[in-house]
Amino acid sequence: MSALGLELGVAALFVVVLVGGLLRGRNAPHAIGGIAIAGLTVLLGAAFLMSPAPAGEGAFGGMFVQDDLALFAKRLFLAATLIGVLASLALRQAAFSRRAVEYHLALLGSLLGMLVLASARDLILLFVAFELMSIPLYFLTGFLKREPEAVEAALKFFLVGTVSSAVLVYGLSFVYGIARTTDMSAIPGALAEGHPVMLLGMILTLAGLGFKIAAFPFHMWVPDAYEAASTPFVAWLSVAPKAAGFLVIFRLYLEGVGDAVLLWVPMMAGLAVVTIVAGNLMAIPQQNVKRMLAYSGVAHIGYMLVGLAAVSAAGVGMMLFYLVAYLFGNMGAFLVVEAVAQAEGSEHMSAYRGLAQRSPLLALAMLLFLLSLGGIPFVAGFWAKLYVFLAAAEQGLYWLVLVGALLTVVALFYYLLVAKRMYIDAPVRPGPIAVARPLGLSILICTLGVVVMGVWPGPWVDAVLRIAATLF
Amino acid sequence: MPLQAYLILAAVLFAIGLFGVFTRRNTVGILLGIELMLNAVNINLVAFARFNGDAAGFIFTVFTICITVAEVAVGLALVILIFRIRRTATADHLDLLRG
Amino acid sequence: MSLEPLAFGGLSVVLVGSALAVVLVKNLFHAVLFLALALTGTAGVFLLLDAEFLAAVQLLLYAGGVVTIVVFAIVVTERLVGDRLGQTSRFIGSGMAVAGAVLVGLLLFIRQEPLAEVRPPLDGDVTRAIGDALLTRYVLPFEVLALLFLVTLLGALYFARPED
Amino acid sequence: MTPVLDAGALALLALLLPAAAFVLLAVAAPVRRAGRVAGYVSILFALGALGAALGAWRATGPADLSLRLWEWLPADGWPVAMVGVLADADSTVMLVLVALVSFLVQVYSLGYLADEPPGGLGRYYTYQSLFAFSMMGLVLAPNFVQLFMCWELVGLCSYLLIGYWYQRPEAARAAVKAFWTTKAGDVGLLIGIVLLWRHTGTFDFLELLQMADGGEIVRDGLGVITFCLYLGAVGKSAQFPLHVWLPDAMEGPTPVSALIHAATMVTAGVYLLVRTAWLFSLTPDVLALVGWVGAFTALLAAVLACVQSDIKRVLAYSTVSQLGYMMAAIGAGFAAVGFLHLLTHGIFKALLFLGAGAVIHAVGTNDIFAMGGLARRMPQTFIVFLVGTLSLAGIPLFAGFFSKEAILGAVWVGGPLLPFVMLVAAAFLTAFYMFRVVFVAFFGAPGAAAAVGGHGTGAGHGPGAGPAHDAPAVMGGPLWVLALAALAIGIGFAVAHPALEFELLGWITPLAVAVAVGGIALAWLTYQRRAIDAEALARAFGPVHRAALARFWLDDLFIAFYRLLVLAVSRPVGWIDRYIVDGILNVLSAWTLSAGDHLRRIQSGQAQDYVYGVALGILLLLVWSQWPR
Amino acid sequence: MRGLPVLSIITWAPFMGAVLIMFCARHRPLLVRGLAVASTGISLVLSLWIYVAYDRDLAGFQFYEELALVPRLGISYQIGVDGMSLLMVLLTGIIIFAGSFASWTVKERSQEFYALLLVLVTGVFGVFVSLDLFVFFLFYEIAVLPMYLLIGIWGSSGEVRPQGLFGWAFRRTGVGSKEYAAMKLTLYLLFGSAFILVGILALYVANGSTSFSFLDMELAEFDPRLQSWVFLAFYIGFGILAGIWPLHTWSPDGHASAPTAVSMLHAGVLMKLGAYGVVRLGLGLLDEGTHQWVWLVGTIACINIVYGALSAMAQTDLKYVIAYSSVSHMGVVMLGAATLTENGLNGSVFQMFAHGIMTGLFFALVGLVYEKAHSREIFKMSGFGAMMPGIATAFTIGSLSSLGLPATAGFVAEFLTFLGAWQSVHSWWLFPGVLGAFLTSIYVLRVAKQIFWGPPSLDPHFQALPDARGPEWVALIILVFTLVLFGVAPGIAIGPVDTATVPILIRLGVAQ
Repeated sequence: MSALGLELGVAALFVVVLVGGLLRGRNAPHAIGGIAIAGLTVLLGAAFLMSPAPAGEGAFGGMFVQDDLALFAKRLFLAATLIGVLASLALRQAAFSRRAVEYHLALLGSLLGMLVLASARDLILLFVAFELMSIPLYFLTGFLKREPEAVEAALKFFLVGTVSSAVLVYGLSFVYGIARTTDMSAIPGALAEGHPVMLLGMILTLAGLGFKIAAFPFHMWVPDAYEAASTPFVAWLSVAPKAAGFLVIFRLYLEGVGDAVLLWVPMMAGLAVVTIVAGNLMAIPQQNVKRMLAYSGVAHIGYMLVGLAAVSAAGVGMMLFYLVAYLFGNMGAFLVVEAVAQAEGSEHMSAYRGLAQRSPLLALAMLLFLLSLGGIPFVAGFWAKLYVFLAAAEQGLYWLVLVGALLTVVALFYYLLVAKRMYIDAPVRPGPIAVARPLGLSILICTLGVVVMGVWPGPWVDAVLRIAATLF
Repeated sequence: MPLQAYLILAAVLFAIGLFGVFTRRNTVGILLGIELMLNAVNINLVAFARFNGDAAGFIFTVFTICITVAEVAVGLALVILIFRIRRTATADHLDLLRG
Repeated sequence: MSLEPLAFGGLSVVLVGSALAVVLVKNLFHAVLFLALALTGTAGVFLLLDAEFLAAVQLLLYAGGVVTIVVFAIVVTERLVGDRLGQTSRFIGSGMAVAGAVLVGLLLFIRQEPLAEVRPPLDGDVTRAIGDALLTRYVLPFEVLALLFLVTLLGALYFARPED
Repeated sequence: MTPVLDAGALALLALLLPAAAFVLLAVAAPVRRAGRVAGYVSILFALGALGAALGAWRATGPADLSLRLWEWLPADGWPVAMVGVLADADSTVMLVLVALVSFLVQVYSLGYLADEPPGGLGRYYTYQSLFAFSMMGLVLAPNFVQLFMCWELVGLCSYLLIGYWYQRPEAARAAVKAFWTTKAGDVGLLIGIVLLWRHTGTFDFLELLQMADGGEIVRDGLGVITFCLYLGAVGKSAQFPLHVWLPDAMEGPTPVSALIHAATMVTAGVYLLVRTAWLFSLTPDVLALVGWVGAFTALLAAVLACVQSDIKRVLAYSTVSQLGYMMAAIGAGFAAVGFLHLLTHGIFKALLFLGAGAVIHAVGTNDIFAMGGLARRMPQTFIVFLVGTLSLAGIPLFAGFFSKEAILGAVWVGGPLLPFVMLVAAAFLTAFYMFRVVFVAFFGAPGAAAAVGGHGTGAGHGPGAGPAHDAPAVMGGPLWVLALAALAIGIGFAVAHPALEFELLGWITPLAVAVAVGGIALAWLTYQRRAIDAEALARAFGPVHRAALARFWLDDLFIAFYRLLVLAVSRPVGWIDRYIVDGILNVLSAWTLSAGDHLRRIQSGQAQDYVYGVALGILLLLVWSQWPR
Repeated sequence: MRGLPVLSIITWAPFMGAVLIMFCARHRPLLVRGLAVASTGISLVLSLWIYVAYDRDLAGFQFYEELALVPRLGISYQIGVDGMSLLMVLLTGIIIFAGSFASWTVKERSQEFYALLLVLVTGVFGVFVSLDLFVFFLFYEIAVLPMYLLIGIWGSSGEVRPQGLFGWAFRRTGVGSKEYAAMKLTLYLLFGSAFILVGILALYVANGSTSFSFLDMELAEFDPRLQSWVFLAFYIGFGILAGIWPLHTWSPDGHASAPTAVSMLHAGVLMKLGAYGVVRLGLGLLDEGTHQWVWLVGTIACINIVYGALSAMAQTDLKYVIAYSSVSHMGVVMLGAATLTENGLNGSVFQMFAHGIMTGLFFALVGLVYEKAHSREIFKMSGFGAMMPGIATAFTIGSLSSLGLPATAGFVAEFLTFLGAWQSVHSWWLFPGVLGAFLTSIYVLRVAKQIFWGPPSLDPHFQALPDARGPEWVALIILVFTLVLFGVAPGIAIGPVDTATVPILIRLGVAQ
């Protein structure tokens, strides 16, 4: 049962929070968060101590595997959740202190879904875990249920999400029908036989997953949900579920599929191009920084899809690297937004005027995150983009690389607009911005991540390439 | 009847459900459309399971039915919440967030 | 076995007809009733496919449960709004076009596939097989599903509770 | 055995001394700012250079060659270009001329610019040293690269010195005009050099000469090359139509005009053609063109000189005219004759300019009609100026006589008739306009300015100090040296004719003398005796007179060209760059911005539309999945 | 000293300076400047030292250093200099050293200013010394990005009237403001870097995905079709930085808006970086591609020369004149490279150096004039020569070099380029080149005449303007001295350059 250790741990944490909340939830909101953080820290440590199960051995008749990829993903999810929960401690709205139990339970439930998803090698388990991951997100989006925007965003998220779930499971039904089993290891064989309905099933599934990873044109819930939901949650939402979505894609579309992977190239490349272009273009006119980051996040998914379009171990490895870099960069950026919003009461661009002179370190952190997202050397995002491009180039997808690289310039345009507010414009109000301690800590973690990965990418690359190699 | 007939029936239902989601103004109506889509999935699964002679499909169907119910529950809770806060049932009116 | 095509045809007509009614009728309440009809029809299809257990689940959980809570929700919201809920449609043309396109796409793929014409004979009790599998091989998803219900419950409660 | 100080070493010394002076003055700002001290330094070095130049000249026999070379532009294998000195008969004699005039002018300037602020004076001598170096470098150049470099440098000095009084708008304008006009010619020269290099593979004069002698130079395309080289000479030596800058260059201080725009720099073009005469002789067509243009320039400038009232402008046009003579001789195929005239002209034209400078210094104006009766007030100046004038007019026993006569003979022998006729006419006019100056300025009633005197209010030389009088010794000395030199050369040539490559026909001498005397007589009749009314004379040549007053509209043409370039070409280009080229790129970026704005509208905020997105995505994927692989 | 990682010290000394400035010199402006001068001084002295110590007979890449970065992908920190980069390193050292003095008077946020400037310089040094294409690209990005803030914060806005067919686009993009200029410059250069990245990746993949090392790729034979488009990608990418027509318009706006030291560094060094990239990667690696596209490179270079000169002539803003003159002169650089002859290529590299120094001098001077007179409008100024003789003299010398007057570095460069042009296959390139030199003489002297000559201006703003002072003199003297020294004795530069260009030509098959 050691394979299920992390899942059981999260489930236990879930129960502890539930029980603790029932006993004295309202009085000790920070205790709930503290418990969650402590538990997650322990679990993250445990995740790093765990080693993958030997190949070919899975629990529940091969339904649940604990391989390199799964372990990598679980560490990623746990880390993201840890940062998200840590930052959530700084949230000021009444709902978060009064309903801390619900908030954390939902987060943990979703996390559990992700963890199971990372190991799922069976369509049913996959689907159930996928839903366990998704449904709490709707609550969390609408968690500030007094705010019309939040509820509206939750409803939209829910409606589109459910339709996408329907599409996904419709696709899975075809996959099951042709593979004649829910065991995912049968998929490569069925694919190789070239069944049109199999292909249809995979396409529909991809569409469902496209919603989860927020690829254009499935992305449309993203900006609304990001804008309305609480920022620490959004920071987490922008990373963890997307990573989970990609993980499913690896499992379903790449793992052991062999030459049939070439089927996906046009679809992935096409999605990548439209996602990069649309995400970047739509980010340009945004005045709300969160919304801008939402669109830029869409564009980043496009870049990751470039790595996917490479359908190679290098491509997947580079995507994993990208995911980690994106985790730090994107979460960090959102958390700075939260810090500024708490002080200025605004997520508008203009709130950032003269930030460099008011709080130089905060501004520097934001700049680093933005540069990382923009793909500038010596911060993580640079290597991420570069590696992804490299993987695509190795497959001869030079045009894709060129489009991606050119649109990076557009991305830098709007990132630099924020940099302009921070560094070039004069401050409107004097004095530094007060940053709540947990928030500051989580920002610091993200900064360290971005810089360390940027300055010293070697070991990370080695690790992700080793993991990716197991897929092919 | 051949398997194809069942699949086509499911596809038609799926498309009708999708159409419903597109066109209904009322959020509950949209939910009904989604129900139709999920229902089509169930037909698909059961038909495949029967023609493949494999029980897993039936089990899959059990899961989808359960999850559908859960989703409907969430959806209706959301709808009620929306009604309470915005006093409207029409999805078209929910466009505070856009652009 | 000559009854099967007949039954299938009849059920198809009912299904498609009621489904269309669900998405087209003006009265929301009627739409829900048509949905119940469609779900019942689906249960009939399950029977045709020798899945009695699923047909029962479908009737109980789906046609019973879902329809009930939908009706409940409608009643609650009508009370809240203080008015009957109307049901109108938007952009029927474009909806039809896109949904039609998706349908055509699906059918094009489905038609290309050489699918089984006849079903294999049943071996054993389907219901028992389902039960066995659920508690052995599929116990993990089953547990996860339980957790899912728990979280859903929490969430739905959180949303639906009027105060705080 | 060659002595330690052979001609090459001495020439090098002569070259380096002014360079040292320049570097010293340029770097040691206090010395430069001290004004007169800078002058003394520069003069001292110039004197040394003169000595070295004389030594080099004495050490060089007619057939001697002394070469010093250093690598300048290295390349893989053989260097692309070298620098060094090539001391032979021609270059050393030219070197002496340059050193001599340069030295005298620097001495003279001490007096002429005595009232300048010290900083300005220091700057002046810095430029003077640089000029002396550059001009000597040009003279001694062993190859085209060094020649061109020094060629440009003398142009630079000319620019700087014309603009010496840079606060005067005319001076500033004249300086850039001179630079641009000569630069236009230099473009040709540069192209010519590059073409020649590709053609022959070398820049070196000696190698080229060997190739030419050995007939190794391909004739095909050589005409273009020599023509381009000639263009450089046209600019520098003020040949038609690029002569327009020289009269304006008179805005510089008069000693500068004497040195640069009379004796040395402007003759660089002639010198170039003399140096490469063997090359030009391979392209007779170009040579003929040189002759024709030279003769035409001589006549045209002579006509222009007749209507000038500014004494320096008269001399400037006369310089253009004389340069035309030299070119005509070269064009006729007798470069040595042209070179001879170059040397004599260098002496007596410098004399004339310095004399004119003394006059201007004394009366404070350039206008000859404001002068008058100066002969009595400044007798010494009058005498030396007269020597110069007689030399220029080509009166026997004066320096210009023999060389001018030789040119007429050479053109008669070597060229067609018409250039010869033009040159004879020009000779007549030369005598006329020079004596016009003499009669108007030095005889007759004292003009307003002459009476008042004043150290050149116009030239800004400081406050007036009584009526005009002879220049101080520091200015007078150089004048006398040059006058004596002119006489010595004239008498020397009268005694011993230099050897010529052709037979000087007997009737040329009387013709030349007659024409000169005729010109003098006309001037005497018109301006001294007033037997002929100047106005009537002008009317008699109505259209020519008017055209001459308008400088044959050439300046207008150039101004029009400049305007065309600046306004009609560059402005539209600038506009296009800003509003079309940049505009298109701005449009692209504006479109990108708009695309973002339009695209975000699909984000309508309505959930059903988001579902459309999902459906659309499905359709897209379905289509893409069928992409041909 | 052989054992020292000299190149690394040269490259990273400014960066260390920046770090020290950020952490140790808060609110101590003099210390900031002292650190800047010290760190760039180290770089300058060491670049002089390697210039002397470089073994010309041995040639090739020397002062080699290597450190594996990402061995799995074949990325290593691999640096070294050959004759060409040697000169470029020296150029960078000189310009930044002079630049630190030229911006002595930056008052506002000088700490950040110097820190960013120094970071930028590290990028530039890095590009010139790196032998690993990947590291090359990395440094390239570092060299581009600080520019945005440098111009955005310390720049100056101009005024451009939106008019013409595309007036709406001008209004939309906010042409004229410093933010616009900064953004334009940054995006253009990053746009270019996208092409470069694609090209580098293509070469990496084509060479078997084992090494980004330039030295390894030099040994490879690439497929002609790949070479063709990769060359084009490099040409566009680096060409944008080198200001090739019609992608040059960032340069006037950017240079005009940038503060003095940034203009100096950018026009002086960064544009060279583009040309250097074309020569090093384009000519140096892609023989077939070069032969295929050289006609385009040369022809566009000719357009650059003439068009840039004419545009410069049309400007009324002093900084724009200089900026357009850079466009024109970069044409000479590209023309020289396109000739594929020894002289042309030597001339090209020499022009990179000469123009770097010259334009650095120009921007320093314009900065001084602007700082003292608070105007860049040429036709409002007049007769400044009497008030600021030093600036006037330096400006004149710069002008002379600009128009290619002998005894300044500009002549040598142009002369060699012209020789090369006429030697090349497309010999007609000579004529636009020479015409450009002539046009340069017109606009540059016209400007000098207008500003420094003529009667003193009557404008009350232009009375009693001071000449250059103290630290500013240091900048001017260094630059003028270099300009003349390399003009009088070009051999000291051409010698090492030749050892680098000849192998390139041999690889291209046009020399033995």
